[in-house]
Amino acid sequence: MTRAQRRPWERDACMTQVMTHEERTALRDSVRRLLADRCAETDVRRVMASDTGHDDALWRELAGLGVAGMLVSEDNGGSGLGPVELELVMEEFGAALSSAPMISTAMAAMLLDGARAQALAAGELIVAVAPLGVHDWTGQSDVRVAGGRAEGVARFVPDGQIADLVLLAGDDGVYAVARDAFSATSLPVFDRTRRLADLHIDGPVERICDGSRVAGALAVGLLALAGDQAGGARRVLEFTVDYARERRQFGRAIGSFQAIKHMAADLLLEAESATSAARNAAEQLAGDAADRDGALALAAFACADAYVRCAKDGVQMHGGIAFTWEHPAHLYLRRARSGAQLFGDSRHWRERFIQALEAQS
Amino acid sequence: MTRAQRRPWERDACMTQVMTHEERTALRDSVRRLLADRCAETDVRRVMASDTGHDDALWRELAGLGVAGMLVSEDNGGSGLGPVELELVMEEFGAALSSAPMISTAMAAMLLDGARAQALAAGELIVAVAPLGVHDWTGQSDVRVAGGRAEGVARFVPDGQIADLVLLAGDDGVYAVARDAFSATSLPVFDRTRRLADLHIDGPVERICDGSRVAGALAVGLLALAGDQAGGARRVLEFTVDYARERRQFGRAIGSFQAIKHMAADLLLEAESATSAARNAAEQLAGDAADRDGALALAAFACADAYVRCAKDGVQMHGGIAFTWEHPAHLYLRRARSGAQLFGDSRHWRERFIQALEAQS
Amino acid sequence: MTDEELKAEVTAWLAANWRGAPQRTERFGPDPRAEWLAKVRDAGWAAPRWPKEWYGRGLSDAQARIVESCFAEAKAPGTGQDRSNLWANTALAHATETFKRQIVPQLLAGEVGMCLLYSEPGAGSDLAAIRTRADKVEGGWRVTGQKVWTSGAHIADYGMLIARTDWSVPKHRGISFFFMPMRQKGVDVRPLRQITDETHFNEVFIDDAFIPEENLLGNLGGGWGVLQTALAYERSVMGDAARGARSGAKEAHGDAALLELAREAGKLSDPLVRQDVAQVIAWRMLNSLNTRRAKAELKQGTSSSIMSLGKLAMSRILHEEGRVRTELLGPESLLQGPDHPRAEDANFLSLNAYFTSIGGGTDQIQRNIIGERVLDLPREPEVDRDVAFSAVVAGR
Amino acid sequence: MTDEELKAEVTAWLAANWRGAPQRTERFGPDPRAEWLAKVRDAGWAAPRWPKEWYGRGLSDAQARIVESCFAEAKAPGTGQDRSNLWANTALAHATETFKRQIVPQLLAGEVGMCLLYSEPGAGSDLAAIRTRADKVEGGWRVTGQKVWTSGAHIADYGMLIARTDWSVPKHRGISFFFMPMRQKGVDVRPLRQITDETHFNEVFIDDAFIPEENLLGNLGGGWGVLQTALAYERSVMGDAARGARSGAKEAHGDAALLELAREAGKLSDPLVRQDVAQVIAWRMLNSLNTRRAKAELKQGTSSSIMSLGKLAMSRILHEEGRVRTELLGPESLLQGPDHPRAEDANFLSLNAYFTSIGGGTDQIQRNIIGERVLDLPREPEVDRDVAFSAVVAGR
Repeated sequence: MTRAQRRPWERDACMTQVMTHEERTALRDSVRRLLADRCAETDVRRVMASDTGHDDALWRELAGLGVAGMLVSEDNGGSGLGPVELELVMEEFGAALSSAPMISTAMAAMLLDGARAQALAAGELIVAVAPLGVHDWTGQSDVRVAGGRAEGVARFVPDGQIADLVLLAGDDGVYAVARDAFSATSLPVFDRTRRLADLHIDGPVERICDGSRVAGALAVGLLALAGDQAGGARRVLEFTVDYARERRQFGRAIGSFQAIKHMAADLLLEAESATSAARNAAEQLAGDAADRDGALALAAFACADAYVRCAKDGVQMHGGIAFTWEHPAHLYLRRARSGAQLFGDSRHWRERFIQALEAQS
Repeated sequence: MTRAQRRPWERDACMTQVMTHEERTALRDSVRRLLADRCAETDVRRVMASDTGHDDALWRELAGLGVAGMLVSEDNGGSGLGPVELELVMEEFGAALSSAPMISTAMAAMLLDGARAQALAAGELIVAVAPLGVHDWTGQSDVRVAGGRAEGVARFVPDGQIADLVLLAGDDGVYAVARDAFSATSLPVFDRTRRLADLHIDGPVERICDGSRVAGALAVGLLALAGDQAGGARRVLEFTVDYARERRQFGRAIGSFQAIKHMAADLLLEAESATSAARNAAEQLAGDAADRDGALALAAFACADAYVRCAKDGVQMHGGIAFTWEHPAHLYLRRARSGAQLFGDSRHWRERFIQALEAQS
Repeated sequence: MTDEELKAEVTAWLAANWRGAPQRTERFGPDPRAEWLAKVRDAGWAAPRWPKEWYGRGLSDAQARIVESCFAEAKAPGTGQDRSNLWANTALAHATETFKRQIVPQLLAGEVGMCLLYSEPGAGSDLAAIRTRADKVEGGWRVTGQKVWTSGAHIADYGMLIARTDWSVPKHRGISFFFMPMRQKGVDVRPLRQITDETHFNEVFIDDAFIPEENLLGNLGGGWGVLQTALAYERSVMGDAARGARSGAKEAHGDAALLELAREAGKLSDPLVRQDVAQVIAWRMLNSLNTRRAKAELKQGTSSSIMSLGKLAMSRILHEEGRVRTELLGPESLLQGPDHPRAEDANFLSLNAYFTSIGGGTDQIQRNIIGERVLDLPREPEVDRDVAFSAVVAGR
Repeated sequence: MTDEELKAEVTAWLAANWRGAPQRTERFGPDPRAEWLAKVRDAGWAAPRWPKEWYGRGLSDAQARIVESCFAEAKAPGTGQDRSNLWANTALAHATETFKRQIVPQLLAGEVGMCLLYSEPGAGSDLAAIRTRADKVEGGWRVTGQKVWTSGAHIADYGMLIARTDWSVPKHRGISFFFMPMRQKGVDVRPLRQITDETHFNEVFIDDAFIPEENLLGNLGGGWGVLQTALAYERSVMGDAARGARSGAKEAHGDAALLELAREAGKLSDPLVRQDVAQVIAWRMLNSLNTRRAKAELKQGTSSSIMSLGKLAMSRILHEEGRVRTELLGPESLLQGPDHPRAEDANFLSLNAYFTSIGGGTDQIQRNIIGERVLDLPREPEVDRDVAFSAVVAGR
């Protein structure tokens, strides 16, 4: 996004007033309570087993808390919040393995206005975003837009299988594709908490804004993912440490053995660093800071790597019990692995990070 | 070296007869005893502090055991042995931090014949080898040979500071440079047990053989270095484990703590793998096997990496005592670090290794 | 009998009898080749090193190897069970006379399915902490408890069981070893779903099951010792059975496969990929070289510390290969299932690597063992070493 | 007094008195600025939070910070020692009245050199296992033992010493804390050469040295507690003083430096180098972000577990940066000395990284602390916890 381009949370007058620490904590707590109640492990497994991978009733309730419309301006029925609040909420989503279409929704909020933004904020309209051209992180999408029509396949689109509307986001503009102009092939994904679809597009499209907004939408998507990863990393470490405190072998809690204790200490460094990176990226994005690109890139790979390591070592620290399907550790490992590919892998983001450093030096 | 080119240990009739296991063990033991006696830590430090970094008396004695002439044919007054014996002896040199010019001598043995080979085997002639052109691992040498003269600088040449003769080893031929045609600048090296010199060459040279022998000489140099590293890695692990058995903190030997015990177990895997790699490379080289290049490349990076890791973690496992100059741990770390650069770093050799795999598949 | 005479006899016997047999596809459960195996047993070829009394021929190891090579040449199965049959070896060494007479011939002919009832939910790394109890009753024992990580329990006739028969002594000393009949009320076998979505293992719930008197192996309370010999057999039999990929050639994760995948993915010219692929392949090769050297050193009579490193090495190789395969596939690795075999392989490998890094002793336990038994580092203080197991349990 | 009045007074005092002073170049030893510092002390600015009785002015923290900012503006040293002077704080808190009267003014004026006599060859990670003994004699104590890793011992007048005064109780309970006079027969200071070839530290051999009665701090046998407060002061004063390179700007190992080295070495276009450089810089940034977040959370009153991670993080950063710098330089890294500053930096950093990963508690000890104090994992069984130290020594 160009520096001049103002984001929703800046456009709105009241948005210059940032939420207080207490308000943010209250928002986080209300999301946490709802997820504890409605997105417990059994719910996660139920949604994993479902066709759509989506819990619409819960999504409507989250919308009721203002979460779906978080980045939508209050004029359009949203909560008019910003990246800092988004990141905080995503930590909760990640910790709970929520499959709510929050990343897609946050990205869409950066691209939609008017009635569609309103429906988005109400949780009534599910919108998937397919980045094209230079933004296509999959390297495998081939949608061509010309003469008011689009044709081709957009690959690995999050929440594509439940989308009512698809936004094709390219450098030359953003195009809306209505439900009758695409068909979605739900992909057999390794991480069943994060559904992806190939979208076969063939039909008329509507140009809704120019391409200058796309980078901002992608930045928000990346930030949301980073928050999810930081939250997931901390949660998997938390229940692993809990287990290490309780589980006894050789007459002692296994957490009293240095092999386990030291792994836990190393993972704490990873999980806390990821959290710092994600929150810093949110602040930089909110503040439109000069090193925003670097901060986002840093969050992208630091959070992905930290989550994978915490989830991996978490399984190892549990031992046999975590090798069973019924134990939740592998759900986090699957989610960590899927997040580490989504929107580009860590190597890609390390490269982008050093590019940002070079640009500054 | 081309496949057809026979090495000394093949050229000689008696060489088809490989040393027995017992003979090899006896050779190793005699070298080990001599080094224990004459290359103890105090000797190492004395030689480190000396100008030349060379213990000529000890070198003559090693020559007396047949070590200097190991790869020189019996016709030329050598012991007519092969890579397997060289590697075994180098493990002892590495373990003892010997600064004897054995790598240079082994390389030179692959290039010299006649009276010079005889003097080499007797320990009377110290020969340094400077690889040029495609073989120049430093990327910084610029010696030009033309019209029976050579001019330029050969950089980072092992044992150059004590050399009586320098061999310029390029693809187009090997040239001998006599003492009056070069001057050596002894380099201020980080690892004082392995001296290097820049050789400023300006004078007549003598062509002694064509370039086809050079690869063989380099292979032998690489193998010798790998043996040195494997021996060093095992030795540093050995005295670290000894210390961990004796040193008590918190009322227990520190080796009873998993933090130390598990590091030691991991290092054992590294050190033993390095030993397997070096010995395998020796066998492949002796047997002129098809995957000789791959085996050498594997030994090059496996031994370098293992040694660095064992020496590094060895310091950590000792704690404060190894942060002192008077403790030998850092001497091994310095040696490990210098070996990891000599003849190309691990990244270079991993690349060569995968090239060898590609050539086979 | 000379070697030549022996060879002639085996060859003639095979020529007269071997007409092929059905393949064995399941590692556990009754053997479909039972008819043939019974014939091999009755002819004395099943366990040629054993005495005649026990279906053998009392042959030396060298001569037994001749028998084995004749069978191998004819591609006929069934011999060499004196080296390879875990169950029969354990029974012969430790079972009561009565039970041995009954079970050994059945085991040699593969007529009974077997399983291992060792690990428990509360006794994994610390196997001696088992709490399955066997209480003495008239004519035998009554058993109650729970076992996990059991392969083939659903098709087994007997399970080799460790259970606690004395709670008043330290943990290693109150354990006994049994052949427990599996087909009885009181033994409930449930499949255990792994993180790879496979079910190779079972949980076994034991509720007041009965074991006859004669099914005790070794002495009462001496089960830990019997277990050690059984585990040693198992290690030497199973070897390194770490599996790689699920689809296609399961053992094909050698050097070529990863290189080939990189080439297929169009990434073999990428310098980072080249380094990663080279390193994984290097570790595999180093592990093979270590194994080869260990065997050579054992032959030369020098003790070898290298043998114990294989499992730890393999653990790193598998985890790292999973990582590199994932990196090679990029977004494709997000998928699974039969339509995406490369992704299936990468994901399966990444998860199944824990089979090696956790199963049969975690990497952490393995490092303890290497540190203590190979490097002779002192053991940790053991808080439950000399304490009656009932007190350890109470202290939880 | 209002803030404005205070500010006016300090400013006026500085205007009247401050004419500059010699720079301090040595961290230890008598302070060349002593004359100025005595003036500051006598004016009551040295420790403005302290009571007037102790050279202070009894100011609130907020007002004391005003004094500090006035001094900072004038670039005048000497104030804020109630926060920064380890020695004076320790003495004020724990010394006897007699000794306090003598030493505190001297410490505030930097008139005496100080050093720390804590670690011993046999007591590193396990500091409470010290064996330096202090035996009661007429009028004081006689001390014998050996201390290591002492900075500035050769120019010190006193050492803060822990020594064992009671061998019949467990290790933590028999230790006492002293200000030991260094300039006496019986105290032999020898430089300790580090692996970096520097000599920042000393070994101190103590043979029947004398400590007067009044130099005991805290209670007899209560030295471990005094030590803990002294260590806490030290941590808050020293902050994270991990040094980077030797030549040139010592603290310049920020983000730009490594990137610049890669560019200088002509390797900034190498994709592997880019990944390595990016990762090291990322770890540095993450560590800064962690510290910033920890401070912010502490202000918000939520407890922060992040603070304790800095040393462990820095250890990895330094070791890894040493590796990457070495890789960037290639053969050049084989060299050292003033003619090869880049190699000198890479090699120094690689070795000096142990200053952080070993010094002040090894990474291993640090992980124990994080595991136990932050993650609340249970402690290991401690074999020497409740044993008289003499018995621990005998049990070696």
